[in-house]
Amino acid sequence: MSDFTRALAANVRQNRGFFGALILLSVLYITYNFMHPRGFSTAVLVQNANEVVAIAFVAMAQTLPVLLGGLDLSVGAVMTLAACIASELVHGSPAQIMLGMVITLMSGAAFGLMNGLIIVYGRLQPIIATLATGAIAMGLALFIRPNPGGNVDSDLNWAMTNSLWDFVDTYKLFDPDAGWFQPLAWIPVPFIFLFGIAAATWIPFRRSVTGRTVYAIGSSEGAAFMSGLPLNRAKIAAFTLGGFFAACGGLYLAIQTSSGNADITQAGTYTLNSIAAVVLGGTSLMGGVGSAIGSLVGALILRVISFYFRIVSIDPLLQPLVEGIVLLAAVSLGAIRTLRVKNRLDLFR
Amino acid sequence: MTSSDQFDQPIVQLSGVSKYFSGARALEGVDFACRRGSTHAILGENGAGKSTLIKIMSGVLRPDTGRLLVNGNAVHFASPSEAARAGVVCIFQELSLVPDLSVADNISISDPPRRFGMIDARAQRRRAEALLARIKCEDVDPNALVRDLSLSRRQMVEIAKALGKNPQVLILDEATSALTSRDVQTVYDLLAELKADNVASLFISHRMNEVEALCDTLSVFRNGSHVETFAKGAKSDRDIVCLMIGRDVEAQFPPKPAAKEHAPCLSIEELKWENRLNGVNLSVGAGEIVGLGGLDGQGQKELLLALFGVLRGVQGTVNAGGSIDIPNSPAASKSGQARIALVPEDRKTEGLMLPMSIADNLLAASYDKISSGPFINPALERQAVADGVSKLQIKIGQSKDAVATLSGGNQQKVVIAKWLMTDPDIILLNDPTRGIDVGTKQEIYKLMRDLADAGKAILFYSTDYAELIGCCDRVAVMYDGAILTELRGEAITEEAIVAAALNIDTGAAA
Amino acid sequence: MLQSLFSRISPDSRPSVIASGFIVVILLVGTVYTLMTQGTAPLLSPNYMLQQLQTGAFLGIVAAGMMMVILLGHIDLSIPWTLTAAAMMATTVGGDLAIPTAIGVGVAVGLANGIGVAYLRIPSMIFTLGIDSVLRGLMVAHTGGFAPPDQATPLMRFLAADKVLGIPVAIFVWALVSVVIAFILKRTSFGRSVYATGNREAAAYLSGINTRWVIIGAFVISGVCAALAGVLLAGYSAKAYQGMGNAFLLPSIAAVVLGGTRILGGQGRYTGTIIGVVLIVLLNSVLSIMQMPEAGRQVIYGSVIVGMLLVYGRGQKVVS
Amino acid sequence: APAVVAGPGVDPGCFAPWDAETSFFQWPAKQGPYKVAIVNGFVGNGWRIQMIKTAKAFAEDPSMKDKLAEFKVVSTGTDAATQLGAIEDFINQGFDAIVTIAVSPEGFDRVIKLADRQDVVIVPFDNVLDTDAVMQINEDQLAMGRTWAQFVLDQLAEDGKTSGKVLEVRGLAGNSVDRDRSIGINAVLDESGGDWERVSVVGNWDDGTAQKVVADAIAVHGSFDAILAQGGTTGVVQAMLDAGHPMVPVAGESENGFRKLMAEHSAEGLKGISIGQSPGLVAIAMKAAVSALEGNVMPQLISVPLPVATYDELEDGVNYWSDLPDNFFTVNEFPACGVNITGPSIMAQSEADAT
Ligand SMILES: Nc1ncnc2c1ncn2[C@@H]1O[C@H](COP(=O)(O)OP(=O)(O)OP(=O)(O)O)[C@@H](O)[C@H]1O
Ligand SMILES: Nc1ncnc2c1ncn2[C@@H]1O[C@H](COP(=O)(O)OP(=O)(O)OP(=O)(O)O)[C@@H](O)[C@H]1O
Ligand SMILES: [Mg+2]
Ligand SMILES: [Mg+2]
Repeated sequence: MSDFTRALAANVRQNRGFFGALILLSVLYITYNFMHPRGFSTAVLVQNANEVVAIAFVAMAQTLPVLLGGLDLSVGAVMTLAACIASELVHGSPAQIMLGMVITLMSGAAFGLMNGLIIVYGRLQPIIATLATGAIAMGLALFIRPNPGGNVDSDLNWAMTNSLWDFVDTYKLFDPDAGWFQPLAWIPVPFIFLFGIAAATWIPFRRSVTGRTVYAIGSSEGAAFMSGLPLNRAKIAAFTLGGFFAACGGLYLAIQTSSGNADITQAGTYTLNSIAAVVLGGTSLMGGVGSAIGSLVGALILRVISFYFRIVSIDPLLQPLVEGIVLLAAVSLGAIRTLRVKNRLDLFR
Repeated sequence: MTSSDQFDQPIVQLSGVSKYFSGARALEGVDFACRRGSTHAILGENGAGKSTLIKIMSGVLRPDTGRLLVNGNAVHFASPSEAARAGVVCIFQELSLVPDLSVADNISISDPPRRFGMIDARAQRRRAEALLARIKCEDVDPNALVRDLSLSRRQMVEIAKALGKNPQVLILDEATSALTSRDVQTVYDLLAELKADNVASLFISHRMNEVEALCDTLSVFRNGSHVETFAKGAKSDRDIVCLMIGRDVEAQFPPKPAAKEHAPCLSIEELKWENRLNGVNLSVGAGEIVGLGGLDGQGQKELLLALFGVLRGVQGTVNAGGSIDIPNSPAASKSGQARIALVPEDRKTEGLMLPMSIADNLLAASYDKISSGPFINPALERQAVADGVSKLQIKIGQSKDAVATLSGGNQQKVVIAKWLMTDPDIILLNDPTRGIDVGTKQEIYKLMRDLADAGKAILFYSTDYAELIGCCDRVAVMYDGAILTELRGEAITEEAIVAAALNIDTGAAA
Repeated sequence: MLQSLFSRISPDSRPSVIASGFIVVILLVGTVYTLMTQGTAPLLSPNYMLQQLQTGAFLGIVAAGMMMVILLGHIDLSIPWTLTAAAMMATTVGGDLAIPTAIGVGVAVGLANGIGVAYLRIPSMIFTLGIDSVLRGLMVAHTGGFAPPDQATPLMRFLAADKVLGIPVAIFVWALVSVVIAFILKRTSFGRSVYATGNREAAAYLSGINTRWVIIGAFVISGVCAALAGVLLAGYSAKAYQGMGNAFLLPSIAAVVLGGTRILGGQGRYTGTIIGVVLIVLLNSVLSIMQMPEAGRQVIYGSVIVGMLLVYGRGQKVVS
Repeated sequence: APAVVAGPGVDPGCFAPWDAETSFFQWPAKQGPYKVAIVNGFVGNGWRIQMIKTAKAFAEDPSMKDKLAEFKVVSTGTDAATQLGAIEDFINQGFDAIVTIAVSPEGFDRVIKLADRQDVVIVPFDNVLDTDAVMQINEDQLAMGRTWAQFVLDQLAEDGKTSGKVLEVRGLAGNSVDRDRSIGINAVLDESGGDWERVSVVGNWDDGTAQKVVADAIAVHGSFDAILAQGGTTGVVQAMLDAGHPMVPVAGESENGFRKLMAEHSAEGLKGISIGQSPGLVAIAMKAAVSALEGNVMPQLISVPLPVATYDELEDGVNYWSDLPDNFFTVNEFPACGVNITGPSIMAQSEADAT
C-alpha cells in the first residue's frame, strides 16, 4: 500500500504539468456550467462533446511526434484528408459504412507511416518534413474533394453526435427507455468514441517497449540507442499512430458535418491549435515528457476557453484580442516553473 | 596460454580490426582477446581507441576490417541489444540512461517483465530494487527519474542495468570516473563476485590505483594500435605509463612550493543556498590551489556554481578581488572585479558546443578580446585560436573541425583553453581530469601549478584523492553543505581526507 | 558518380549548390511550358527575373529575420501579424514617421517574443503563436474602432515599387538587409553567440554569453525584418490591409530550411537562405504560370521540399 | 420546423424570392423581443470587420432595437466544428434566431434538425449552404460572374474586339462563391462565340496575392485585352499600373480602392464594372430573421440585387469616396429594405469617439 502511495506521489510529482492541466480544466468547465443558462444538462454536454472530438484527436496525434522531440505540421492536413476520404466513402449499407470508416482510418495511418518512413530513412527533421508532406496531404484532399460536400450517412451523423439514448434510438437496438439503460443514456456518443479510442490505443502503446522507446528517444536519443532500443521502429510507429489519431479526428469531423471540406486555413488552424493543446496538457516540446491523455485534456481546455465567448458579452471586435490574450496567458502558465528554478542550468533542459 | 582446452578459449576475440572515422584512424590492425573469469584492464591515453574498441565489441560500431569472435564464433552485432543477447554488455563512457524515465524503467529498458503483453510496472520495480540492493544502492528510489539523480548515482544505476542483462562479458568504460570511494569499493566487490562466476570484465580507467586493485591482465593501446598485453605485476607503473604515452614520465605531480601566506583573492562567508549549502566559509589566496574534497554531493558542485553566478537565491558574502557582490550570471562573473572562470562538470553538455568548430569553442568566452566594438577582428581571432591550441598542446587537425571529433581529453583541453583565454583571476575547476589519460592529467596538473605561480587563485574539486593530495596547497573537505575540515601541507593524507569526508574525528584535522 | 560529386562539395555549401541547380530546373520546366503554349520564353527575360526578385524581396527580408531565430533553434510564428501590424500602423501614422513607426512595432513585438522565450522560457513555437493572435486581435480592434488611413506614403511606394537604373528599389533594400544580416552573423560577437546559443544554450551560458540577450536580439531582428517587409508590401500594394502577412510564414520557414539552415539551430549560412527564397518564389510563380490547379500545386510544392531535403541528406549518415 | 407555404412572402421589395421556383417558409409567430446571435466564421479581413460593424450598427437602428432582447456576435474562426458548436450552443441557450456565414456549405444537417425542433430560425448569408432546408440570403454569384463578363465583352465590342486574351483572377480554391462566379464568367465567354484565349490565376480575393499573380501574368503573357477579377481588384489595377499595362476593361469587386482607381483612369481606358458582395447583407439577414420570427411568410432563398456600378456611373461621395481608405466595401446600404447604413457612416461611426 505504502508502495503504491509512494509510486503515486512520484507520479504526481513527475507529471505536475498534467495534473495542473486537469485541475485547470475542471475549474474552467464547472464554472462554465454554472454560468450557462442550461448548464449541467445533457444538451450542453452533448454539444460540448461534439465540438471537442476533432481537435482532441488532432492534439493526441501531435503528441507522438512531440514526445519524440519533434513536431508534426501535417496533422491538420492529414485530418482534412481523412475527412475528405470519409466524405466519399462513409455511406451505403452498414457494411459499406464500416468499410469506409476502416479505409479512412487506414489512410490516415498510412500517411503517418509515410511520414515516419521519410523521417527515419530520409533522416529529416520531422517539423520540416511534415511541413512538406502536409502540403501533399492537402493537395490529395483537394483532388478528392475540389469542392466541399459529400454524403455521409445521415443516421450515422445523428447517432454519433448525440447521447447514447439517441444512438440506441436511431439504430433501434433496444428500447432506449429501458430502466437499466437510464444511468447510461445521457452519455454523449462522441465521448465514448473519443475516450474509447484513446484508452484502447494509448494505454497499450504506453506500456509497450515501442511506446517506452518513443519517450526514451525524446529524452535522450543517444542513450536510447546505446540501450539497444528499437529506435526506427518506434519512430515509425509513433508517426503511424499519429496519423491514425489524426484520421480519427477527420472521420469524426466528416460524420459530424456529413461532409468533407479541403479547407487549407482550417487545416492550418487545427495544426497550430494542436501544438497549443499539447503544451497546455503538460507535454514538453523538448520531448520525452507528457502523454496523449494530457494533450486530450489540453485540447479540452482550449475549447472550454472558447465556450466562454458565447456566454459572456464581449464587443465582437475585441473578441479576437481577448482570445489572443487568454491563449497567451494560458501557455504562459508554464513560466511558473521557470520562476521556481533555483539552479539556472535547469532552465536549459 | 597455448592450451587448446575450450574453456581456455577467449570469450571475445578481435582479429585484424580497423576502424576509421572519415579517413582518420581510430583503430588499426588490432588483435585482442579476453578470457573468462579475468578482470582485464585496457589502458591508453585519450584518443588511443579504447572506447572505439569496446564499441565494436558491443555492437555500437561496426569494424571497417577484421573479425569479431565470441566463444570462437564469428559474429556481426548490428546493435547493442544483439551484443547483449550474446552476453556482451557494456557500460559506456557516455551514460546510456534515459533522463526522463524512472530508474526502474531504465534498468529494464529494452526487455521489461510483461503481463498480458504489457509492461508490468510492479515486477519491473521489484527487479530494480533487487538489482540496486545487489550493488548496495538501496537509497535510490526506483520511481525517481534518472534526471533527478547525481552523476555518481547514475553510474551506479547504469551498473545495475548492465547486471540485469546477465553478462558473460561486462565492459566498464570509465564507469567509475565519478563514483565515490564507497561505491568504488562496492564495484570492486562486485567484480570479484563476477570473476568467481567466471564472467569476464573489461575495465577502462585512467586511475592507476583502481587498475592495480582490480585487474589481473592489462592491455595497453596507443594511437589505435594494441601495444602489449601482460599480467598484473609484470611491469612497473612507470613502464606502463611509458608504454601508454610512448615516453618516460618522471613525477606525476609537479612539486609544490613551500607553504606561504597568500594574499586572499576570494573569500567566502556563510554562503547558503537552498538546503545544499549550509554556511560555507572559505578563502582562496592568489597563487594558491585549494582542493575541494568530500563525498560526492556534499555541495561542492553547488559551491562552484554559486561562485560562478549560476544559482539563484544564494545568501552570504563573497568577496572576489574586492567586489562583494555575488555575481548573478557567468557573464557577470567572468568580467567582474576579479575575473572568474569555471570548467564545468560535464564537458559534453556544459562545456562545449559539440557540432561547432574547435575555433568557435575556444573563442566562446572571449569575443570581447578579439573584437573592436561589436565587430570581430579576423586577425586577432586567428591569433587567439593558435595561441590557445599551442598553449595546451591540443591535438587537432584543423581548427575549423567540429570539436566533437576530438577525443575526450582533447575536448577537455579545449574547455580549459577557452577559459585561459579570458585571463581569469579565479579559476574554478569541477573535476577537470575526469576521464583524462595520465599524460594529459600531468599536463593539466602542471598547468594548474603554473597558473597558481602566475598569481591565480584556483579552487579545485576532484573525486580522486590522489589528485587532491598531489596538487593542492590546501584541501577543504565538505560535508553536508559546509566545510568542516581544512587540511594543509603534510596533513593532506588519504586517511585524513577520508576521515573528514565521513565526518569521523581522527584528530588529523588541521 | 553523383555521390562522388556531392562528396567534393563541402557539406555546408551543398544545400546552396543543390538549390541553385533546382532553380535552373524550375526555369527550364517553365520555359518549356511557355515555349509550348505561346512560343516565347519570357521566364528568361531580365524583366521577369527582376520582377520575381522584387516580390521575392518581401519574402527574402522576412526569411532573413526568420533565419536568425531558426539559428537559435527557435521559430517565430508571429511574423504574419507582425508584418500586418507594422504596415497598418505605418499607414495609420503616415508621413515621415510611417517607417519609423513600423520599425518600432517590429522592435516591440520582437522584444515581447524575446522576453517570453528568453525570460519566461516558454517554447517559442507557442509563445510567438500567442503573440500572433494578440496582434491579430489588436489589428481587428484597431480597424474596428474607426477607419484608419491605409495609404502607403510616397517613400514606401518608392522603396517597394519604383525602379532606379531599371532595377526595382526593393531589390536594393533586400540586398542591404542581406549584407547587414550576413555581416552580423559572420563578423560580430552577437552573430557568433547566436550560433553558440543555438548549438547548446547551457554551454553558451556557462561561457559567459548572455544568452537571454542573444535570444531577445534575434527576435527583435526577426520582428524588424517582418516590419520592414510589411512596409515594403504596403508600399507595393499602395496600402496596408488585414491579413497581408498570411502568405509569408510557411514559405519563409521553407526557404530558410531549403537554404540549408538546420531547423534545430546552430548551423546555416545566409547565402543559402537567399537561394532558398529565390527557389520558393520561382516555384510558386512557375506553378501559377502553368495554371496548375491548387491541388496539384500543393502536391508539387510539398514534393519539391521533401525531395530536395532528401537529396541534401544523401551521404551524411552520422547522427549525433 | 417552418411550414412550407404558398407565396407571396412579406415585403417582396426587400425579401425578393430567388426565382419562380423558390418555396416559402412560415414559422409559428413568437412574441418579441427576440434573442438573436450572429455566428461569424473567420475574422481578420476588412470585409468581415465591416460586416460586424454593420451588424452592430443595425442592431441599434430604431427599426431593430426594440425587437431585440439580446444580441450577440461571435467569430469562431475557420473551424467547422467550432462554428457548429457555437450555433448549437446558442440554440441551447434559448436564442430565437441565429444569423451565420457558413465556413462550409455542407455539414449543418444536425444543427438544422435541432433548430427546427425548437423553431429557432437559422439564417445563413454570404457563404450559404447547399441546402433548401433553411432560409438563406445572398446575391446571385452566378449572375455576378455573368454580368462582369457581359459588361467586359460589351466594352470590347465597342472597341471592335470580338476575340483576344482575357485574364481571370480567381478567389479561394474550393469555395463555392469562387466556383459560381467563375462558372458565370466562363459561361458568358463561351456563349459569346468569340475566340477568347483565357488565362486564369489564383488571387485568393486578396489584394497582395492578386497583385503578385497579375504582375506575373503580365510579365509572362505580355498584355491582356481585359481582366475579370473576383476580388483583390485594387491590387489587380495596381499591378497593371506598375507594369505599365495599357488600361483595359476590368471587372471587379466593390472595393473603394478599385472605384477610386477606376474614376481616375477611366479616361485612359480603364472602363470597369464594380459589383460587390456587400457586408450590408448582414442587416438584411437580421431583418429577415426577425420577420420570420414574427410569423411572416418568407422566401426560402432571398435574392439581394447586385449592386452594380460601372465606370461612367461613379460619383465621389455617392458610390465611392476618394477621401476614405481603399479597404472598405462601397456598397453597404439597401434602401428597399430600410437598411441605410452607408459605408462612410459605418467607417465614421466611432471616429468621432476616437478623435
Ligand atoms: N543532486 C543535485 N545537484 C545539484 N542541484 C540539485 C540536486 N538536486 C536538486 N538540486 C537543485 O535543487 C533544486 C530543487 O530540487 P528538487 O528536485 O527538490 O526540486 P523539485 O521540487 O522536485 O522541483 P522540480 O519539479 O522542478 O524538479 C533544483 O532546482 C535543483 O537544481
Ligand atoms: N564518432 C567519431 N567521429 C570521428 N572521430 C571519432 C569518433 N569517435 C572517435 N573518434 C576518434 O577516434 C579516436 C579514438 O577515440 P576513442 O574515443 O576510442 O578514444 P579513447 O581511447 O576512448 O579516449 P578517451 O580516453 O579520451 O575516452 C580519437 O582520435 C577520436 O577523435
Ligand atoms: Mg573513451
Ligand atoms: Mg525534482
